[in-house]
Amino acid sequence: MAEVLLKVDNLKKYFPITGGIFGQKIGDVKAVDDVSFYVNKGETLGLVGESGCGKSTTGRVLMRLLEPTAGTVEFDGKDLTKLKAEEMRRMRKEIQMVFQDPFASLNPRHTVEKILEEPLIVHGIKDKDERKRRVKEMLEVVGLNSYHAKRYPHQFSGGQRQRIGIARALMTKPKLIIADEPVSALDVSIQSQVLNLLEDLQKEFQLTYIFIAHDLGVVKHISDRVGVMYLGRLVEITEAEKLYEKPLHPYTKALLASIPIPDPDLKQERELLKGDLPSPSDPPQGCAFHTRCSDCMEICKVTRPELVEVEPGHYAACHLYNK
Amino acid sequence: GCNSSSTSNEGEPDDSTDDNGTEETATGGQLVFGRGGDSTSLDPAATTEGEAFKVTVNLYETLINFGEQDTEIEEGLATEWSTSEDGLTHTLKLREGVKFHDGTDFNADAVVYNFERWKAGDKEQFYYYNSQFGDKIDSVTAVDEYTVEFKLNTPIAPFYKNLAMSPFGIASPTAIEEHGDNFFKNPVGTGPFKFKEWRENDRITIVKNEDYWQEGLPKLDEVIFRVIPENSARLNALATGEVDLIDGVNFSDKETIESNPELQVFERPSLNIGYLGLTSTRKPLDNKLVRQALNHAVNKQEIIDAFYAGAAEPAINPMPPVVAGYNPDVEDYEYDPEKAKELLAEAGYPDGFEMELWAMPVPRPYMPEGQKVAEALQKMFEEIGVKAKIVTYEWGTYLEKANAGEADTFLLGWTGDNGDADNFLYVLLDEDSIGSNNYSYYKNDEVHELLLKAQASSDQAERDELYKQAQVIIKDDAPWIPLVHSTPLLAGSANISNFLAHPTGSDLLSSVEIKN
Amino acid sequence: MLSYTIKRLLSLIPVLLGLTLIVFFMIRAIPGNPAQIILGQLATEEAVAELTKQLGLDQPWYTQFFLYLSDLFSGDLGQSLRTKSPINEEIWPFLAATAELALCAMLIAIVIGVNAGIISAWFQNSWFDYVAMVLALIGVSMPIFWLGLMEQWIFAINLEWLPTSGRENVRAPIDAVTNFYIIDTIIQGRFDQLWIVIKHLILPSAALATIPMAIIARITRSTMLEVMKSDFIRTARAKGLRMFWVVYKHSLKNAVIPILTIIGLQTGLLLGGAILTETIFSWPGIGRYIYEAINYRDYPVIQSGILVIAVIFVLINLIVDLLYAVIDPRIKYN
Amino acid sequence: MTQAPVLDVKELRTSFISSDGEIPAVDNISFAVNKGEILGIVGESGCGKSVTSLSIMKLIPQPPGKIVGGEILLNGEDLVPATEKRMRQIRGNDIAMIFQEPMTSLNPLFTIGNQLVEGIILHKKVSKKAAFKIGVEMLKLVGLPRAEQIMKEFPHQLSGGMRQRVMIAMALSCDPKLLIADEPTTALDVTIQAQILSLMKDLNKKLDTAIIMITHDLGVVAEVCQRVLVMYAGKVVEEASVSEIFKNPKHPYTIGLLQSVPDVREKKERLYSIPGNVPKPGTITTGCRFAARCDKVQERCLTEDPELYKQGDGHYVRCFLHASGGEI
Amino acid sequence: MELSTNNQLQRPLEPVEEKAVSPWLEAWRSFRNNKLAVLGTLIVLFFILLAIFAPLIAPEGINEQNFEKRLLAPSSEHWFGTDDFGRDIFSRVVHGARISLWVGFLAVTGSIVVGCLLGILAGYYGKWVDTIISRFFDILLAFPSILLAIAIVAVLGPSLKNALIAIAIINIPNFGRLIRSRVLSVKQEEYILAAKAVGMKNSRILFHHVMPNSIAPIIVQGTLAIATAIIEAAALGFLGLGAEAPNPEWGKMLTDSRAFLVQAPWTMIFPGLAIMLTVLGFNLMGDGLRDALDPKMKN
Ligand SMILES: Nc1ncnc2c1ncn2[C@@H]1O[C@H](COP(=O)(O)OP(=O)(O)OP(=O)(O)O)[C@@H](O)[C@H]1O
Ligand SMILES: Nc1ncnc2c1ncn2[C@@H]1O[C@H](COP(=O)(O)OP(=O)(O)OP(=O)(O)O)[C@@H](O)[C@H]1O
Ligand SMILES: [Mg+2]
Ligand SMILES: [Mg+2]
Repeated sequence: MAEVLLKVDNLKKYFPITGGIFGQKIGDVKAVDDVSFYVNKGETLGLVGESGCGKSTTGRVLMRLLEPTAGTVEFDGKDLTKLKAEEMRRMRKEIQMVFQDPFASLNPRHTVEKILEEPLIVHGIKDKDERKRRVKEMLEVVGLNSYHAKRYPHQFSGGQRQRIGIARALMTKPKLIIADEPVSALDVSIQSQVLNLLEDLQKEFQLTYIFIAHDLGVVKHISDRVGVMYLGRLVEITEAEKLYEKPLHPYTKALLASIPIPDPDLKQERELLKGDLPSPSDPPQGCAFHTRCSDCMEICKVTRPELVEVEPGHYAACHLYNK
Repeated sequence: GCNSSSTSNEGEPDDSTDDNGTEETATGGQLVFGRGGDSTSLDPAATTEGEAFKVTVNLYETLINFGEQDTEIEEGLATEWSTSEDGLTHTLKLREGVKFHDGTDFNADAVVYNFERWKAGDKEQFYYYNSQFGDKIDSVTAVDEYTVEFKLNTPIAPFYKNLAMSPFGIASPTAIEEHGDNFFKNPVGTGPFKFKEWRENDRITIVKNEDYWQEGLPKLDEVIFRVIPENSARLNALATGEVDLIDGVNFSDKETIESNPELQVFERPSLNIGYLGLTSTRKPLDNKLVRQALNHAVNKQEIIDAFYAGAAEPAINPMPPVVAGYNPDVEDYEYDPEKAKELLAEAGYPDGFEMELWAMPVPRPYMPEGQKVAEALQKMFEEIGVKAKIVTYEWGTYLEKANAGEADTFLLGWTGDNGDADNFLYVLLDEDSIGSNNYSYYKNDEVHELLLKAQASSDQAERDELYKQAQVIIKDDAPWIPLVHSTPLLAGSANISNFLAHPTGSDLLSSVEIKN
Repeated sequence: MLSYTIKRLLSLIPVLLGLTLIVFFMIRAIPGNPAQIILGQLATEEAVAELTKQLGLDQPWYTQFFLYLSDLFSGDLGQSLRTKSPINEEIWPFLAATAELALCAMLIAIVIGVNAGIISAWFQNSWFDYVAMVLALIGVSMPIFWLGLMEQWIFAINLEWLPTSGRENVRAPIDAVTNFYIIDTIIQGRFDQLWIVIKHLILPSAALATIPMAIIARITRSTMLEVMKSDFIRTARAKGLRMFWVVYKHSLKNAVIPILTIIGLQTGLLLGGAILTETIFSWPGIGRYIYEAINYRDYPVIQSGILVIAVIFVLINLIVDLLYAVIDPRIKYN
Repeated sequence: MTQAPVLDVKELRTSFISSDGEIPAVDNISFAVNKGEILGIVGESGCGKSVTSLSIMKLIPQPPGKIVGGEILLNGEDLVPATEKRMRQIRGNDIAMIFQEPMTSLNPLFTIGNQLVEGIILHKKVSKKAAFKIGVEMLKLVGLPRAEQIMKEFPHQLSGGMRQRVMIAMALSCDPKLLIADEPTTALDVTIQAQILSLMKDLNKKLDTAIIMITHDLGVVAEVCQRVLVMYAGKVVEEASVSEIFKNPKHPYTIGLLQSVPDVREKKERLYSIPGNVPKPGTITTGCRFAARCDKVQERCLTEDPELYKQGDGHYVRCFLHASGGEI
Repeated sequence: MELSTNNQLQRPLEPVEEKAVSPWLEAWRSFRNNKLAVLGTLIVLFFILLAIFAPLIAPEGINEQNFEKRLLAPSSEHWFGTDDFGRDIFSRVVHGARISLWVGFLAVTGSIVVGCLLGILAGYYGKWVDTIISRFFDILLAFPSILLAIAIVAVLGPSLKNALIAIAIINIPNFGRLIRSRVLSVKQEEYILAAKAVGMKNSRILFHHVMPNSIAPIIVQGTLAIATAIIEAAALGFLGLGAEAPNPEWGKMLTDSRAFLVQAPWTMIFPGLAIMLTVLGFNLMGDGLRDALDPKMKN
């Protein structure tokens, strides 16, 4: 078996809801609620789910950009949640992030050179020429030119900016990259450029990815394994092929069925999900999905299903498989 | 605000009484008097403020009156008076048939009541009583219903002049008892006008006293004292007919007013002095030569022309010439910057020095534009190499700090209360007055002796001589630069007649007429 | 909503407390002993000491402060040192005078400012827009004391159309009931006087209105422009609605919150900031009342006067805040 | 399809005037929409899809925008010269529109009912009460539960999908002949998108309303449309029926586009990608606008502007490769 | 349908020679194209030049008293007439520019420094630091500013320096709040998150990301604040609480001449116009800067 790089256990992140006369806490948004998974070295784990289901929060908690409410994140054998602030800061060299919005994630007042140089400065590379050289190298790596270094973010198109964002993440030679919807803001033709780039880089630098997206096609294309989230919980996780061929969880099934297929002949009669995503501040009792599930049973309304290994390497959290 | 407690018998709302009043009398009419500040009290004995007396002089009467436009003594509520040989007993015969506004009788008991009330209070409560009479009055007794006798411990030279001062207006004992602490808002006297309404910082309304003892007076039905703080705004209000009479007219406006046929100017005879005090405890002003040098540096006529429109005369002595005891033989330091520089050099300041020049933040009758006079002085001092920094504080702080001797030089002035020389020289320059009105900390034993002697004497000729001597010494010591005796200006609409501005600043309006 | 109101009210307490404390200290930092000032220049030292004691000025500051606070809680603003009247009673006519002036000014400012802003936004880049915005810029740059003087010069002195100063014709004074003279004359049915009162109001309120009017016009224009770019306006237009309704119904309501904020802020500022206008037009308002009190070291008046204005200011902002919730259903206060 | 089209756009040109001069956002576009038809318009961001639809409604912000040429024939009536008054009669009545962002397309300060009824009263000239009834009907039609209640609610109380349904209800409330849907599902989640798309197809069948469906998702096109317009940099580069486009794309851009979408059905080793970026409008003035990114580029592509060449039944391509009408 | 790559005929995908355009340069370009803003800048420059070269332009100085020439109407000799000291009003107005600009600039600089310090503390540390500082701002803002200034001057004593201090104090909360909100909103930006993710220290984030992105609004607000500070200084001068004589402070010139409104209106018209023009200049410039610099208006 491949070596495990990251192991997440029972991770929780609750955001307090304040209110009342004294601004006291009156509830929680359970953005991430008891999520466990692992990522092998060199693989890509895709995370999909509807908007607001907690994908970004998971990504941020992993890096402790948000402090987890509970749970452990073991990276390379170290529990990140136990690290001191300074240790964690240094550890960030190993884990990097690519953001969704290429417009907001680059400081508009810095040149590309400065943006790319900063991680090096932060992690103690004092030699200026060395830094400059590495910036140039990295620009070439992500398909930009070294003459771009002096320009400012607003002089680039969305796709180019996303390349800069990726370059920044690569500057410190990390082991793990958490990509939070890196292509959702891009046009189709640009999206494929970036996806290809990510794949190339993975090969070149032996990177491990956690790839967050809501486009099932993209996730399938890039991921080795895929986890499906629903209302802060992981409902199913397995290898990409398996998931798309033989989804277990009713939510995954519905999700797959909802994708419009770019083939006019394939106008299948699909089963549509009823209703909307419930609010994460007030998730349904029992199985969070039971309100929209076509296979809902009595038990689903009461007991929350655990994520169990239904088939080898194929985990699902559903009472249908919980026998 | 202050509710009107109309003393009229009808319990009707004010406006209706008001309307009836205007319709009934043929003369009458309403006069709106615009002034710079509000009164703080309408109990004249309990205040020192000029703005208060402007109103109370029309509400109350004093036992003795000043002349129409001077400070000679005349009949008031007392018709006859006599003084004993030793000058220690004064007997006054009171006018009969006078009633207070509340209907009670004016008589000897009322006079005694008032004096006893004042005597019982301390200096803080009844300042003028304590400063003018204080412990010197031994007793006040009613000999009969209309005769009062004053017994003194020591003679008081200006006794009758003092009695004529506005603070000693006789108030109704009944009203005093009735209103207690609030008497100052509910004045009741015997004067030609009755109090009607007081809206703080806005206006005080007084109305004709129908039962006034002088036949045919007052002419007006109603007088409204209206507060318009800004001089120019006040003049504007006069020009547009919103008010009929204003005081505190800028000298610079004199010509404009005179050229307007609808307006007229009234001059208030001068009973004041405006001066630049030179604090003689502060370096280098402790040096007489320096003080004299500064005196030589000032061109008084230029200041008068520029800021008094000529309506003032240069001051030489610390008292106005109209006051008995004025020494006309004292010569002024002539305007001579060269001389001034010489003196400075002699004093050890050939290159001049730096000092503060304090300028009053508020207009006063003797110096309506303190800031500008200061600016002009600053320039004149600069000519002789003295760099003056103009400093100002709000009025309260200004007086307090100047009083504490913190000012190098300061602008200030004084308007006489009773037209007596003592009220200028002793009050302003005697060493006893350091800490009160002697702001320049001037101290000269010789002067002190002369002034005390004059105070104790009841022989006017002797007193005059003593004061003249004092003025010579003071001139040489130069504790001040006496600047001007101003003739404060008032202005009114051309419709006003019989208005006579009084030197003390409190104008009796009973014979004023207005054509509407 | 109720609980939000309560919450907001409670949250005002620290601000008001801090405010009281600052005023309290500042007043005491003003040089000069009030006892001395009250007694005048000639008072003896003992007398000053006596009065100092009487006024409680010899007590430690915290005792003084808590005494003052406890008085405030019982609704007692203290007593003027100068006039010895309770400030509660004394302050009202001044406050009312300023309030009448300020409200009048705000009315002018809002009616003209909001409409000018709307029309400028509606016809962006038209000549109206340019003229209105240049005027608004001049308006915000106007030293109002100068404007007031110029108004006086032109309209009162040269043209003699309007009175130069004051609130009323002192010859026929108004019987103060509410001290809002417009209201007073109306309830007393004296309509000839109403006209006089209005004439007195015109110049000062025009001067006072200038800056808020200009600011409101500018804010209205810019928020309207922003709102009119939004998707729901496109939706409204796609429905075929008349532009008038799109502007005055759909856009204006959405632009109202920033406009309201500015209106609240400006109204509050006018209350205290009217002092210059009050000086020029001899308006017996609260600004002058406090200003004069400063000259007299009338501690209680300064203290309570500033406090009253600040409280009103804070309350206006609270009302504005509560209005947000009325206008915008998204602001759920719970 | 011999019937007269509901909408016939001919050589429409819409430009934006900026400090750099006049930038044609939509450049000589011609197409027609038939009764009951769903026409798809696809293309990358900024290629002029929204400007086309707003031009039809004459809602281009003016200035800086301006329709500089062409005709927009609605049932034969040219809308380009039409007055604002006439346009108001048409908007919401003959042509209705729904937008991409259901979150911001409803006025947050008015109730759903208020906003829904507004248009009905305006165009159908009915009483408030009647309009309210129609409104409720419409909400039921688009599958919203508890319609009466929703009428009284505010937009923020509804989820994105519900709001988009409200928008559809609003658009259809006056029986328009044409509905323009500008990326109606882009902001929605897949599961909700599927609901909305199926709703739109149903309504199209039921009410026979012609729909212009603007999208950048080829899946959506395949799912709902009958005919497709592919736009690139303000121009139509290809027009064909849906099956033609997917089975037999001709323009290199269309081909590239189809290839670069990752497919859920099969995993490609490597995605195809079109090199370079979408040009900023106005930057390319000569030649084919796709030439810079095209791997079949020829000499003349850089200098001459290709026309739309007919390729058989309803299939047009703007590429010199197909100038002769043949296939490669 | 196969796609060949590497075609010789490629048009360059982007112009190589495109220069780096910093946001500042971009802002400057848009500022330059804003006519009103340029006009405002010219006005401000004009007054700055007046202030610098005042002794050359108006060699007569500020205090050449000549009582023979009192209150002369504007003429070729005295362009703006003379005041009641016979001083040339033109010279005084020109020299007055020094005072007004200096007061405006210094007061605003002072409030920026203090305001920024407090605002950064509040925004960056949050929690109780924020609560205390924000409350302090709230309290200061609850005072009507001019009254507060009057009270401060009453405490310190009336002088130009103290007026300047008072104006600086009343402006502190404006800047404090601006910076605090900038810090808070910048803190939310994704690029800050990115900086954190890179492992950046808080102090570095503050100085390299938060501050540079807050400068633009401070410049805008600062320019506009100079405008108000000039008016406030003039107002204090007008109330007699500002500049000492014989300083030709414009507001003081106005009060000094109030008495001559009817007689010699020029004594009031010119100083007033000078205030208005300067303030207008700063306002126009500030507006222009806002349009050019505020990122919200861009994109
Ligand atoms: N800082 C926060 N405070 C409170 N609630 C938050 C915060 N950040 C996220 N949430 C809530 O947590 C939930 C999960 O948010 P998250 O951003 O992780 O979702 P997501 O799956 O990334 O959605 P999207 O696809 O829209 O990016 C949402 O309901 C969101 O409202
Ligand atoms: N108000 C405007 N001012 C200037 N240019 C504009 C304006 N609106 C649109 N444009 C230009 O017109 C071009 C076409 O824009 P349009 O909104 O139609 O694109 P789109 O195809 O709808 O893109 P998207 O998929 O992002 O919605 C854009 O490149 C844009 O630069
Ligand atoms: Mg997310
Ligand atoms: Mg669009």
